[in-house]
Amino acid sequence: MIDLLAVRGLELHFETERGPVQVLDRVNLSIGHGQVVGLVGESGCGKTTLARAILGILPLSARVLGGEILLDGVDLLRMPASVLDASIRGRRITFVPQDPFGSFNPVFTIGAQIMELLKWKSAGLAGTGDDGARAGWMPGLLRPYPRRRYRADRQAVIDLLREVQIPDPEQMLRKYPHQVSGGQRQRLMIAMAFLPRPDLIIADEPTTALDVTIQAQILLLLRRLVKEHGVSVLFTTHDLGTAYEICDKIVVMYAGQEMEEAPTDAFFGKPSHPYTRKLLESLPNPEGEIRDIPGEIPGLIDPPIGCRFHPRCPEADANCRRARPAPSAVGERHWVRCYHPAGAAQPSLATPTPRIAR
Amino acid sequence: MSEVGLGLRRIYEDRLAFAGLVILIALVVCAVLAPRLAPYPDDIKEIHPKQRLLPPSANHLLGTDRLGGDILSRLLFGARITIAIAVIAMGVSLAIGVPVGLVAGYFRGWPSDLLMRVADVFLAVPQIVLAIAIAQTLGPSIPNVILALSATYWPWFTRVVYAETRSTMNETFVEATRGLGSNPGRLIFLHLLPNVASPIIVRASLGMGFTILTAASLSFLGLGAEPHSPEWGRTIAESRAYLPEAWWYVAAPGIAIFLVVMGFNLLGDGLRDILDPRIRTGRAR
Amino acid sequence: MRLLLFALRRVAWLAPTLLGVVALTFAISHVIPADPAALLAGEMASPEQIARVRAEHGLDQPASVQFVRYLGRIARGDLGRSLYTTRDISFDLVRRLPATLELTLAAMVVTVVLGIPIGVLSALRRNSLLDHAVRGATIAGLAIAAFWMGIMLQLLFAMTLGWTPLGGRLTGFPPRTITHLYVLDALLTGDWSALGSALNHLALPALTLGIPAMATVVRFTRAGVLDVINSPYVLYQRAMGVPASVVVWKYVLRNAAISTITQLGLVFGVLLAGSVVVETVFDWPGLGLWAVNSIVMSDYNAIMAFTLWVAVVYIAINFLVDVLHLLVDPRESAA
Amino acid sequence: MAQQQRRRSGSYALERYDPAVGFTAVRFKDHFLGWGHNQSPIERIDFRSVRETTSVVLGLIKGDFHGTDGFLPADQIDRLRKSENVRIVEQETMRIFTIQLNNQRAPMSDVHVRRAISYAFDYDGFNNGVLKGTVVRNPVPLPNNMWGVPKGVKGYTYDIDQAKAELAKASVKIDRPLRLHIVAGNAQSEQAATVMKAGLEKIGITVQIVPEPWPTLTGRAQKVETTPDMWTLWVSTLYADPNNWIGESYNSKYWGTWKSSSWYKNERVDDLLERALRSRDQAERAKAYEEASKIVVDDAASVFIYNTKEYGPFNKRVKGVRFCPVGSGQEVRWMSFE
Repeated sequence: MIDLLAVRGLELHFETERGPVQVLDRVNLSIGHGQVVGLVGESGCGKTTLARAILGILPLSARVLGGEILLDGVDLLRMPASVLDASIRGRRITFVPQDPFGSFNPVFTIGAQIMELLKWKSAGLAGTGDDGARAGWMPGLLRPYPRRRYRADRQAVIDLLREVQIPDPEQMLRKYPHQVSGGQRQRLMIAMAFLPRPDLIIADEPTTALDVTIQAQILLLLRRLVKEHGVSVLFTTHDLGTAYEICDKIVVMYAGQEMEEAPTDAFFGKPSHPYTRKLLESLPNPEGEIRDIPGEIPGLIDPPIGCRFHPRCPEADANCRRARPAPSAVGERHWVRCYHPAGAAQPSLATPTPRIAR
Repeated sequence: MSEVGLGLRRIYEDRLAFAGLVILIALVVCAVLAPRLAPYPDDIKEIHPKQRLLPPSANHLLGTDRLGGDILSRLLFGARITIAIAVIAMGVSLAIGVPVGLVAGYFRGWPSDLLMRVADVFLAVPQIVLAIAIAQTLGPSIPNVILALSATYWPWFTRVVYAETRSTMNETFVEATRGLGSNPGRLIFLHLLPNVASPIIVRASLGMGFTILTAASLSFLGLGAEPHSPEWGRTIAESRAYLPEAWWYVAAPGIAIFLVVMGFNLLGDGLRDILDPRIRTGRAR
Repeated sequence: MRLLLFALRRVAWLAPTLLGVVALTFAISHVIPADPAALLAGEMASPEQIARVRAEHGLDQPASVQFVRYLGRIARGDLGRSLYTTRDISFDLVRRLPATLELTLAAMVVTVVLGIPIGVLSALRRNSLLDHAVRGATIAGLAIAAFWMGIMLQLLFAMTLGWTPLGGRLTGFPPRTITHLYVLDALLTGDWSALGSALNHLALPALTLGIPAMATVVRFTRAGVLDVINSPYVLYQRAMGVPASVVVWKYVLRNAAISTITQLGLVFGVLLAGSVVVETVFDWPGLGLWAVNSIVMSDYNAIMAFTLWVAVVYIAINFLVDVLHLLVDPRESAA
Repeated sequence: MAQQQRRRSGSYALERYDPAVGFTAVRFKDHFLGWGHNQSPIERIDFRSVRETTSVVLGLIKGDFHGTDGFLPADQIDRLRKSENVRIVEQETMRIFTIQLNNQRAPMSDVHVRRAISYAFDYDGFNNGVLKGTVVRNPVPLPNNMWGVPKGVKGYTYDIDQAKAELAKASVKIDRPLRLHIVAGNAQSEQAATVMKAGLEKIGITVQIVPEPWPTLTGRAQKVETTPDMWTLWVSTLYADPNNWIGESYNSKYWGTWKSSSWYKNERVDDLLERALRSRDQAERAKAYEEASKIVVDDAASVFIYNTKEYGPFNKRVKGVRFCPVGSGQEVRWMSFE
């Protein structure tokens, strides 16, 4: 069966006065049905941009130079915005933002905002050819919210809020965002992501803005919901530990190139790309010593030719400096883009210590 | 000085700001060279009753006024008055406003609060109204207008400097220098002043334009220049009785004011974007 | 209740400023001039007369005593007598107030009704031709001398086209007065000819007064809207595919409105100051014109009263804006 | 300023008044003179006080106003002449314009200085240039069209050389700028002052122009020490007798009134004016005034500039306009619409 989502050779630049910033370099990515994919990498490696590209909410300066983003084999990049709004965004693909503080509009109650969303996106609309977005400009605003559906949706909301362990949902709906803690807000955000019953949820560093104890709860919650609702998730994070806890598959990105793609166990078990290995070494290990990756992330205005990691790579040779290696299989569903993969299985390095039982 | 060079370069890159700068340079040139540039330099005093209210022509590019004076010549001399007013008024406001702001920002406690409250009081009255009151009490004349404008504009500087100083004070290096036990004066002049410089420059540039408008208004209301002075606002006031026929009489000085104020505003906005990215302007995006 | 507390706190904060303003006008009228008595008595006065005036107004007392008296008078709403008309100043003030009120309100309407939509549009279509045009216009609008623009408008619409009168508030006598705002009165009494005349007279002055203020409003609205557009919650709405129309008209505007409201106080200040000049240009029988005539007649008491009045109104308006802000922005209530 | 209120309305009764607007008067049916003379008298008059002259003129041209008072700037009268709605009734009145000199204060105390000043004013430029001949040169302390005006007195002309010559003869030094006070906001006195200033600076006398409200000026004139060096003054008709002008202005017994603000003192003139005032014999009075006038002019007591022409701009439909020199206005009793 084909993947739910497949990104093929996506090349994307940001226009700036100082020239184009080459944020994504022919990136591949695939997400299977019901699969939770972790997109891992240091900040600025392009994972957030990739996530946004899938949602089609790139900044004005972004230029897509090539590649495709296929949802069930249909290229989203060639879909008119109105159709995306009507039938993809908030319907089949939903979003959990990085910043639960800023992502609520401060001047409306939470209830108002959730209901506004459901007015356009509630599961009740699924199948019915109805879509608010295509109905022009002002009409969209004046469009009524059918009473019947409203009541149904409101009930659904309250149920789901219970499900995400929000005490006294009715009360919560009457509150303003600033009256709610960060953890609560993120729970709400997650709830809003599930309400339209999407196929794919894009969670862009959903936990980084929260403090550690909350993070654990949110992750737990997220994982449970994912299992129950059987949705696919693209989960971007710079924290391997987090990825380890909830992902079925992990993709590592570096400087706008994906380096390695592997099932979580294989990823931690036998990391094959030098960068991945460095990354894992940099994790706090039982001996408690921290090894840093020598060198620094290249600027993306004139990135290194070939494999962008080569300036920092101990294995690097002429090939690496000439052309980017093609993906090569090093195991079951385990791909790596490197001329010198550490193919031979070797004792696993530090696996992050789980904060929640897997 | 390379920093100045850099600043100029940035101004040059910002087209609007550059336009502003050009206008202002032109203004200064006009003012300084007025006696040479003016086709009829004597028309500041001279009157020609027989050739009054002549429309623009080759002899009088901007026509003549109610006493036969060549309007172009008089505008050029008017530029001197305008510059004098703006520069002196701003200078005095700076001289008062900046030290007060620095002191109020540096020292904590009730004296500082008091100073700022005084500034607030001045800001509670629209400048032109307060200026009218003061100028009228002192008696109408250009020096008094300058005095009134200075007396009403300094709080703006105090405000800016105060805010900047306070924020700078919280930055570590000030703490450090303090730790080294350097005396307040040194600290203020070596560390604070350089930091508050750019907002002051911006404020001053915008203030110039604003002051010129206010000064012109005062003259228009009969508080500034004496009769037959080539001051621009005054000229507009005199021209009204001869409308609509003598349209050039009112148009010329108005456009002059517009251009100059425009120049200062453009430059000010540009400087704001260049020197102080923290302040967002409409133009910035 | 919370609102009330907030209001009280604000008043407590404003009281000293008010006091300060009174002190300021006192300083101008009693301390700056070499001999205030001579000013009051007028140029023609004989030494005896001046002496009498000095005694009457207690100008021979130490400044502190004078100030206390001055304060008392003002508290009692006694602004003194006009040196020119010898009428009670507060009487003139009240009689002239409605005209200025009508003009200022009209200008406010112009400012807001035009300024905000333009600002929003220019922000939504940023870097479009429209946006550049608008930005140019706002910079220009802030650089034009109001009195000159007024005269130019007269030149075009009144003298050349003859569409509007040159000045004044009305031809003929006002409609039966209820509010003393002619437009309103005319509406209430259904006096259509008066209404037409009033509006016709109001058009140019309101425009002249409104345009510079409009420039300010456009700028702030534009900046505000841009802030909102680039905010994470709008990003979120887009990510969730909420129709653009809804995002713009419901979310963006509501939020931008808040930043605009905070500017209204500032705008009102601009309008108040402007009314002095504009009323002179359009011969509008309001407080501004009254103040200017007082200048021509060097009527110090009147000018001081005017200054004081403007300051008080200005402060009051800013206070109201704060309260309004509290009402529209839920975040305030947290603070 | 168009002060329609100035018109007498004894034969009309005030109906409504609002300082900001003006007033309305209705015909007073039982006026003691009756209305037999006027078949279709004007029943109702709206007087509007309009500050901006330009508005008045525009109103007349558009036909909103049917008349206004006579004192309009020359250029406005030109505009009215062009309009088909308006007819301008023109006649020389008895309102003379002078620049008063404080004869008691140096340097104006020196007759040569006063003459120099009188030579330094561009009469032709002002009367026929600035005022476009809407006034007539009036070289004597009496309106040209009053009796008692000496025959063939040319007075002073604009002549810088003469002025310099006179100044050379002066015994006092002029070591300070002379203060020329004018009526604040009055365009004509501003321009007159400017003309005077321009002339005087040609002969090396600097002038400072000081605008002041009218009441302040008249107040100043009450004492010699507060009276300005020079100031612009119109003397109009309170009563149609030479004493209204030359008498009250140059007979030192009137010192302290603003008309006599030149503080002129000349025994001979005092004597002549007294006699003229007491005498019943018209011929003798005339002779006295003529001689006094000659002396005053010779002493250059003031700078005598012009006598006003009256311009009553009226809507063409208004008939029967007549002037009344006293208080210079038009008598509405005679008017009617055609």
